[in-house]
Amino acid sequence: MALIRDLAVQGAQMLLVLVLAPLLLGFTRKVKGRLLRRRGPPVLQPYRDLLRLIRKEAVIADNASWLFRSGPYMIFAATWVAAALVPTFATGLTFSWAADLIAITALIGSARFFLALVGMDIGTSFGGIGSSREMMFASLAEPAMIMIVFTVALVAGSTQLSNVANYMQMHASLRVSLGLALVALIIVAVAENARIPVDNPATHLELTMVHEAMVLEYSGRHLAMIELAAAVKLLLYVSLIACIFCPWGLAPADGTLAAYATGAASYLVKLLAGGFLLVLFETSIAKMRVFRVPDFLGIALMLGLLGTLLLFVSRSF
Amino acid sequence: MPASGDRPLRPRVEGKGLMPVAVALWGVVALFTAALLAVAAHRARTASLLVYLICLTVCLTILGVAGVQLVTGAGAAPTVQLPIGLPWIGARFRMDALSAFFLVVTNLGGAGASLFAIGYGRHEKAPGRVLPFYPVFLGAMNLVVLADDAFSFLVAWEFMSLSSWALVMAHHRDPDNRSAGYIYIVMASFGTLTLLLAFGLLSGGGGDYAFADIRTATQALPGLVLILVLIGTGSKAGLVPLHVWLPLAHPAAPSHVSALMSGVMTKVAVYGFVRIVFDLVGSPVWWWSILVIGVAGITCVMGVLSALMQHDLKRLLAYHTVENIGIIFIGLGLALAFSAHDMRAPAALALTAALFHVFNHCLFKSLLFFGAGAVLNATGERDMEHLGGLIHRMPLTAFTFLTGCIAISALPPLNGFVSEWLTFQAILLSPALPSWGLKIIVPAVGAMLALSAALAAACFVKAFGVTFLGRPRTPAAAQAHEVDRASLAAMFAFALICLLAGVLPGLCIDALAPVTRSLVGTAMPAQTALPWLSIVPIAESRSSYNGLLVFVFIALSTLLTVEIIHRFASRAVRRGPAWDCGYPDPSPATQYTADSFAQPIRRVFGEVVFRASDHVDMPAPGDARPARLTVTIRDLIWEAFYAPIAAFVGVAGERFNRLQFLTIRQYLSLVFVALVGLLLVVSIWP
Amino acid sequence: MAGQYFDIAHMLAGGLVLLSMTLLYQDRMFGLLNVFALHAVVLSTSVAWQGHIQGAPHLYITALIALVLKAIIIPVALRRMVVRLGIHRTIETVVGVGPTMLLGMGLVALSMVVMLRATATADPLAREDLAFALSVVLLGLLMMVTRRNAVSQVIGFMSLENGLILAATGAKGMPLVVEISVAFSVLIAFIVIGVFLFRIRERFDSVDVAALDAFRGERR
Amino acid sequence: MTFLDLHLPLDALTAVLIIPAAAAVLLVLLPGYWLSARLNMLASLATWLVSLTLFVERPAPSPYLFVDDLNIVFVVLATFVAFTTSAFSASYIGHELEIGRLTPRYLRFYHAMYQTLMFAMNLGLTANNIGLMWVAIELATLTTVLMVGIYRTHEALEAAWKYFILGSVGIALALFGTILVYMAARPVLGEGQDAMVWTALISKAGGFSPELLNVAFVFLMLGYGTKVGLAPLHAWLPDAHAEGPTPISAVLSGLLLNVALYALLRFKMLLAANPAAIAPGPLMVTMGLLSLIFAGFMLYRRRDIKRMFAYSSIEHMGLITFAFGMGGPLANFAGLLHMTMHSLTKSAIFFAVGHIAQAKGTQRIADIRGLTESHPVLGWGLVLGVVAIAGLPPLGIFMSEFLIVSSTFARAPLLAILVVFGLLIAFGALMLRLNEVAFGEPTGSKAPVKASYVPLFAHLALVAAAGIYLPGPLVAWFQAVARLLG
Repeated sequence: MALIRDLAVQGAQMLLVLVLAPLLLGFTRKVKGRLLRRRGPPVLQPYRDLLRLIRKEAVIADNASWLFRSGPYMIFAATWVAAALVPTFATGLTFSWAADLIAITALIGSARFFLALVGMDIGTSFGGIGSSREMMFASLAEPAMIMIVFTVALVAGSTQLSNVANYMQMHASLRVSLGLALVALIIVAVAENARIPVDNPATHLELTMVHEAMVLEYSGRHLAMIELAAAVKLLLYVSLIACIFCPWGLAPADGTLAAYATGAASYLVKLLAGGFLLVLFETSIAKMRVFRVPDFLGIALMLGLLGTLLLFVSRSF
Repeated sequence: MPASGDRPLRPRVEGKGLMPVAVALWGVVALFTAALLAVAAHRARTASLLVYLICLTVCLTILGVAGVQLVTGAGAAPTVQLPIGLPWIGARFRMDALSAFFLVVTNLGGAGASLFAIGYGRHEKAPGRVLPFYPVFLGAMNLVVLADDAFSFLVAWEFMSLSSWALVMAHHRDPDNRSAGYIYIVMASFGTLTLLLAFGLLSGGGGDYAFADIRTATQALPGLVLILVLIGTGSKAGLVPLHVWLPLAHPAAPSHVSALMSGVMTKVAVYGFVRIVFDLVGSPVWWWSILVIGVAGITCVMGVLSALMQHDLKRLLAYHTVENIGIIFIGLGLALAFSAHDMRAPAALALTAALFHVFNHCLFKSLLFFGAGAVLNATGERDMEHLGGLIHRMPLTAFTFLTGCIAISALPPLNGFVSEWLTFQAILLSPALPSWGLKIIVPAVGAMLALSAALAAACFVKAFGVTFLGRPRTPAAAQAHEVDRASLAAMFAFALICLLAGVLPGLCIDALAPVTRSLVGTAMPAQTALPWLSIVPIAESRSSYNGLLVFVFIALSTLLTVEIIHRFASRAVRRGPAWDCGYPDPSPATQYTADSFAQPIRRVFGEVVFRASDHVDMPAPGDARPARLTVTIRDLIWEAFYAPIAAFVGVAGERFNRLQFLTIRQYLSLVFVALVGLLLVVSIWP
Repeated sequence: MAGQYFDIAHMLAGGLVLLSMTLLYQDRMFGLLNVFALHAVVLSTSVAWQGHIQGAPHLYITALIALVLKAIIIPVALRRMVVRLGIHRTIETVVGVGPTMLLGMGLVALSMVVMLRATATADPLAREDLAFALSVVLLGLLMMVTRRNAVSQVIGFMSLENGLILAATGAKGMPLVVEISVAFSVLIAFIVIGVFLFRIRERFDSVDVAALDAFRGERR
Repeated sequence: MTFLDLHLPLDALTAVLIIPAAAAVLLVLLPGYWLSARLNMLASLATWLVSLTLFVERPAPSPYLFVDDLNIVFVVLATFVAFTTSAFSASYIGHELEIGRLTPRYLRFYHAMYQTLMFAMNLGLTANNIGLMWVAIELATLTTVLMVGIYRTHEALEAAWKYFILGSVGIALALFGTILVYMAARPVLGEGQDAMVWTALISKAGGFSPELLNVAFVFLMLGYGTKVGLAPLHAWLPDAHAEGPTPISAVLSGLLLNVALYALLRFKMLLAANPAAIAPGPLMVTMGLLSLIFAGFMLYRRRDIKRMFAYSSIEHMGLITFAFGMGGPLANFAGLLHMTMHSLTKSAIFFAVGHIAQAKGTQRIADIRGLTESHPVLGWGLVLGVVAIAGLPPLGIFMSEFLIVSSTFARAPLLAILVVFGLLIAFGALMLRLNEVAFGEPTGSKAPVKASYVPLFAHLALVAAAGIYLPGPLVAWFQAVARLLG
């Protein structure tokens, strides 16, 4: 009985991230539009786009390989699973111990790996640009992420997100290392989701684009899958930050229905807040040249490493 | 020196539990016989098939025996003493848990390589230079792992180098191969001599070279021993800066041999390190670990960065061997640190991580070299810049190669990730270490490890993307063909094992338990007992990972999505020309090449590490000649360590050489001076 | 009586050393040959004397060999050769005569120190004898090293060997002295023949003027 | 002991000397290449077989000749290598005759000299009288000088001349040392015969005047060291090896150096038996190390293949001297083993090199390429030989080097590191040249050469076997000798 309920909660979580992801995207676009004195697209626009894309027939290049066709699904699946493992409204989900924070990072890595591969499949120069730049960013963002994980894990004494969240709820305190980790994590999140200032999701100006360059050849349902994966990834990072740094309202393991409800509500609030802050950040800053990005990510890496070092030296940081 | 009389040196066959080691030794004998057979009949058409079949069967046999030995874990492994080798010691062989594990690794790799070679070897141009040495190489590696006294160990060790050197020289008409072979054999014997010195210290000049005696003896200067062993084994395993021979020699050999050298021989070197440092020396000191971890971290990053700069597929793989050796030694170093402070459980975790990575790396590196061999076989090209689009012509190879790439990039749900994850867990336990040096260096090395993992992913996107994806860059690539069944069988087998080891890591970890127990006194908690086959290094509250579940999750959700979309939305597909932002270019030359792919990373890291510089030669407007981009990369390690030595030897040789051209009178004056000098000494002697 | 024996033997040995120094000093070919003949004569007398005092008749044979071969045949042969081959009559030295003499002094001193220290226990006759013999040997070697002409080097070697004979005969009751001296005579005969055969005019270093610089142990 | 009684009226020891002497006389008289070559082989074989019987029955020491544990090893080794070399020389010299490099007259001389050399060496090895030993070694020197010069080319004559002069000086110094030893022994053993008889000397060595022994050893070290080829007294060795007929190079490296070394060892034992004397060890260690490292560097610039391997002989002689200098049962054992292995391997290498030079018509390394392709058997034979001489397992030299280095490192780490350094230097050079000579595009003639592979591979087989398995009796023997050497 308990197992069934756990599975139900887990399923709910998976569905939730799937459903909320486009919403978050739409929300950010809307807010951005507003901030730019535009009306902006309707909040539900992403859903419409996805549905339209899914229904269309897929046009793929003559020399596309099986990898090109199966890639989007794998990318989406990896991202989705990763997102499903991050506690959104409740901790101690059934499968939360199936993969810890490091594994989640690695899952995102797998998704990126395939994305970069499919970018090179057709053999166009744009795909190459996109992939190589994406991997260059990743080669800095991933270690930064790992360092952040170290910091958090050393503070919370665990790499399990549920336990981390619980720990944070129990003894919430202002720590230098955590502050560093937060800043680093935000930088990584911005980079990973190809947001300004690292990349511009809204442009197709060849020289600047990274993410878009990789998916240039996609259309129809494949494109939909990739777009959805991107949305889920954004959601993942927001909820990751939320669950580590403001875990309040998270329902405990085998909590009551009310607890779950409050958890969901608080999660929604956090999501919107996170989205708003993100957009605010984006609109207040200009995109940087590609070869400034390494420095930008290097900061994150350094911050993460610093945090870890501090904790190695003394637990009290 | 004990007189040879006092110990009877006839083969000891009494005592139970001897079966495994006896079988292994007979296997080695069979291999050597196969070598003789190859010498006799290497011209015969079926010789290649026959030899490789023998190797395959022998490897499988030893693999089975060692596997059983490892799992059923017979406690005190008896020693077989043969009346050969050093007279008053005899050649001693023993199969304890550690040896059993490394035998499993060795013969797994050996079996795979032999299977691959059954097909691949058919295309060998000079079988007479490969067939006799291949079985010898296998046998020597087995002997190293089995040896139970210093002499047999070193004989087997150097014999392994010798036979592999012969294999590197197989295609000796290529001057690059010759110089590679030269550097290799010199480095190898340098390593052997340092090990020899180490054993000289361990055995204490009395001639007690048996491992049993060494264990009981009290060692002088264990620190020096560690340094010597680190140099000796590191030069074979490829620790920076002793790695220079590796990326030259491994690619030079035939691909199945490259697989053995990268996948197995480096592991035998790791075995040497573990055997001596953990087993023979015992009682480590904390600063050893600093040394090991530091070197290992640098090795990681250097290896992967150098790999990124390559466009020769096999050399790229060889550099990745360097990187993975670094990862393994990080684990070993952590294990040293923990056991130096008597933290048993973490030590067991770190050691398990290292050994598990040994196993994994053997798997996917062999797999990747098989793939490279298949490509080489199908296209005659090793240079990625001349390849591309192979996924269409050789889909099966592409699939297995992709699996290998995912595994080596440490991405879930494959096995490479698990061992790196365990290493990370070990690092997370190290704040408890009291010594300050470690407090500083361990997190830094953790960052290096993470960095190299990410860079490895980038590197293999490049490797797979440029080689297999895109459009063929040369006719050779365009007319490639899928390889034969045997090769494919080998590749698929290893890909499958990679997956299994990735989703069922618990089994492997439990299999390693006896090894860690014998070396650091304890083992990781039994994993197979846990629900859902997940693995838990220390406690579930700290961290856990379940490869199976992740795999199932991903598989299910992929299938689910595909199913839903294809059912409820469209499944229509239309083929058309590539879009490419509106102006597609028919020439495949416009694709991203390996070098251009690495360019961003080269700009980020290359300036520092390689003094890399891109120089663009842009013709003036109206000038018809093409613009040229030249990339220069310098190997600072070679310039720093090896060039001076070479220069010194050259100069010294020149100086000394003048003595060849003296006149008799001058030679006489040498004698005269020597005489007078000695007489002076005698006259002033107290 | 014994003292007298001692004095004479001592004097002869000392004379040998003195003659070796003179050999070093000589810079004319014929003078060199003459001095060497004298050297041989003195040696043979000393050997004979030793035979007398030791009551060892076989030493007379050695003395005879020394006299005939080294005092007569070889000098004559060498003189012939010098004339025949038109060898320079002057001896070119590596180090000037003066420094060579100084070096020789040093060597004599060294051999004295070494031997007298070493043979503290042996009887005085043997001590002195050995010391002188060693200095003769060293001076001979010095001569081989510092002279460029083949002939003078041959002579250097022979004087060295004289020193050996001196030592051998001085060693009271030493067996095989005759055999050894014979063996050495053979050796010397070889050298002289070699010099003659290979037309070694100026130097030991090459068996033929033509091959002087063509070959120094290895083709360049 | 029946064998001898049946066939030879005299005891084995004298037979070992008589056979070569008689054969030499016979060979002088005997015309015709074919017959004399066969006779040469036969005599050598007989000598070897007889020497083997010395293991079984050992004649009592006479004042002139004797056999003990030490020199029997040398004798058997010498006679064996002499036999195989004579077999090799049969085919080698035949080829020289065909291409007219040697005339039948010289051949007669050559074979006679060969046996004389054998006689001289056996005499030197079995002499119980240090004076006799000296005479024998001088005789050996003279004969080899004559054989080195046998080709009558400028280079050959010059090499012979160089060898002759340096050798004579060395011999002179050795004689002086011998006289000094006599002087030292006389007060104890009385005048005359006894004071030069080895067995008497060693038994009473304790009573000799140590200072005199020290001076004597200086002279002996330099004198016989010249023959051993220790730097800086080595100058004659490379040229003599390079310019003489290859069988003589093999004999020089395989035997003559050992004989000189044997003399050195004898006197080392003498000093070791006298507690008050300066230990001879340091001197031998120094000169050994010097030769090792010096020869290692000299190997790099060699252009003549035979000269290169001559330098490698210097290197190994240095290593052996070092081992004996270190002393102690383990190091002495290693030294003996190394000496044996080096004799076998080096002569095998010279067998191969001789045929290679004949096949390619040159000794210049630069003109020899890709042997494993053009002449597979010779090529791989050479590879095997070089691999053995470079000290790679599973061949015998690895074992001795293992023992030398490991036993030294425990006692004197710095020395061991120097040894390792020298070994590495030499290894690098040998492998570098091997790379060029044995591999790559073959150059020169590919015509097969009429070669006798048996001696070559017999030696290599022995070396390989020894690397894997040393028979118990041999080990016991070596250990006994090692204890003897102290």
